[in-house]
Amino acid sequence: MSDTPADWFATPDAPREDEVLYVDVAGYEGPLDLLLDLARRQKVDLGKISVLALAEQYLGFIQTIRDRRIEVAADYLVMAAWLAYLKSRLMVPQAPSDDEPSGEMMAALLQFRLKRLEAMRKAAMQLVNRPRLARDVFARGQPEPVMIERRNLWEASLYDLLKAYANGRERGVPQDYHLFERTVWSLQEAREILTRLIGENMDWVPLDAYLDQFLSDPAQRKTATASSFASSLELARQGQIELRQTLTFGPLFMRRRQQDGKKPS
Amino acid sequence: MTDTSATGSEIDEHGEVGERNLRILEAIMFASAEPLSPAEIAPYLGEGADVPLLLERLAARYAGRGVNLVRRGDKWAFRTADDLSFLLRREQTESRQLSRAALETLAIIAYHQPATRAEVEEVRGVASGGGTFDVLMQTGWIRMRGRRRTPGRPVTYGTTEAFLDHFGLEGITDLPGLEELKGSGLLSSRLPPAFQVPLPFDGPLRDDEDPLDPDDQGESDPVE
Amino acid sequence: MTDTSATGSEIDEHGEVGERNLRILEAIMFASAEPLSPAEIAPYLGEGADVPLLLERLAARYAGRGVNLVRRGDKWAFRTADDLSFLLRREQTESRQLSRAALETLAIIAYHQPATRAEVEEVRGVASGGGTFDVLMQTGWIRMRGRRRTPGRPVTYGTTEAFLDHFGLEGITDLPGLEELKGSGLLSSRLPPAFQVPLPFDGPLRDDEDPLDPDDQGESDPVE
Repeated sequence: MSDTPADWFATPDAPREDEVLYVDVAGYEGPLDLLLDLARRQKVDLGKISVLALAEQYLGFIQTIRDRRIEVAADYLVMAAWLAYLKSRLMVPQAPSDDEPSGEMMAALLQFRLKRLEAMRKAAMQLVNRPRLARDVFARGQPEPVMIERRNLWEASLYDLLKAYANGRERGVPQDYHLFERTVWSLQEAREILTRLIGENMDWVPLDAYLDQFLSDPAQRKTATASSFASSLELARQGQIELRQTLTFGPLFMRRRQQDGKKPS
Repeated sequence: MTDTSATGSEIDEHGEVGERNLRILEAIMFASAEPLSPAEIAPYLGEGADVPLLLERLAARYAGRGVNLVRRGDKWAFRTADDLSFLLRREQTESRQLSRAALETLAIIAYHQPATRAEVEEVRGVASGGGTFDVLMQTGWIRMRGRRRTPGRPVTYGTTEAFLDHFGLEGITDLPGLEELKGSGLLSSRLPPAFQVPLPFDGPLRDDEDPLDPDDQGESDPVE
Repeated sequence: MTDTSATGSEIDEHGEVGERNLRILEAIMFASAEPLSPAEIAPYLGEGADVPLLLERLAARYAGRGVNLVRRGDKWAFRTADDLSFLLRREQTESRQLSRAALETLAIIAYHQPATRAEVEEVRGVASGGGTFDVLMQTGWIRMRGRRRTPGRPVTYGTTEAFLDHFGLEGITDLPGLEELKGSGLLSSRLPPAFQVPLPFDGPLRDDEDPLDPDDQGESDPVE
């Protein structure tokens, strides 16, 4: 679908590529249009045309085109087949046992369709020649449209406002104390610190000694101990270090686990 | 106003209230470029106003003037007088010519409505390119009405108020040559002699039409 | 026509020719998209037509009607009668809720004004979509005050009289302070000691604010 007016109120189009083959019937809008044109050449009222003669003219026309080896659209061939049949029905008297529509009925049908198409063409012409809006007849050139003043009535109470303020500010509070938050050692951090401190040390050293520098800070004491302890269990499980505790609540010793082929010193 | 209207609108419409309503009606109809229905006008007038009667009275006042109040289907609009077209004619709009196929299709839909695409093609004896219907939908002159209750449920087409407005028709029964066509049985889709000759119909859905599917609606709005 | 015009336009304008010209004039004035001057009208009328006189006569006919032919400078046009212009205006009010983000932004602007967008975002801890400020400008509750005298010269926002009106505040300092917010339970009582609620200020530009640039003015008008 095209939006350009140039397309929809078209001046005659250049023939499309696929229509070029049908050049001899390209001027017609289908077989009925062609038949109507042929019928008009009989120069009599459509009710009085010789349908037989018309059928012969049509068949002759199509034959000429085909003789020139020009392809004809299927529509035209279907009509040709039907007209050939009509012709045979008109020329051969109908047998009483014959259930097929008679040649006269078929001819009447064709005449009806031609008359109807012509009537619609005439109607279309009468329609477009009527006094048309914006061509012959005009609406108010400066309409005064109803101005709808759309006003948004915003609803918000003072309570809503204060609640929103309080919520917003409270949500911001933890960010003011981020230093406090930083003092939490994540397991990952603790593990990295511990691995670095133990290094390749194969001697038993208490955890508290390793963490000495951190434990002096009361803000870090708990988190450093708890996270390091948890990380030491994980490192022991992975076989990277060994743990030893000789009595309940006694100091927790740890050392790097000796690797295969390496003797502990 | 409610008090006076209690005395009967017949009297009112010719009295002072009626005169005021006529002024308001005149202003509203003048202000709008598009035809308006009585239902659209009613809110502007006093309660209980007889809008159709007021429209008739206003139309009578403007009869014979340079501007007429005309009926377009269920709606009304001020339009310049037909007979002045020779003075006012604007030629540049002539270039907006519909193709022959589109024009023929429009006429067939107008005279045979409600009509399906297949019915239009049957009359024309040729398959319509989809483009023809699209073009006509874009003009806003035809609309999808519903779906025919037959196998395949084809969409039925009819004309719009914009069609009536554009071609200056009071209603679909105003179509040129309609009586003659009806008399000759050419509006029938059947073989003659057909006993019942259908007339074009742009009213509500008929017995053999279903409403459009919700999906159809997007396509169905004529482009204004 | 040339013959009759020779007998004097004075007579003509009231006779049959005058009546015909009045119809044409009426149609032209109706259909024109713009007010027309006598010189623009003249070519449509019979030779020797007294256009100003015809305009006066047409205007007289429409005086007191729903539509009047009015003069604007040396041009003429149909216009809805002044006393009926109310017909063409309709107000439609729609109640709408502010989004949570908009409400919060508004509240922060109210308390922290004059505040830049960046400052609001810092307090909220969330970047505000541009839409939030647009909506608030539409409410007419916030305005652009000036520009902060810092790099980038960001716009400072504050609240308006309409804001005070809507929320029933006599002045911006009527907004409850920290203790009142705590007392009403809106703010938690276990907030760090450093937590402060600023004293809002909606007075004239401060020392660190410049007036808006002339270019800002277009945007700064809140939509009423």
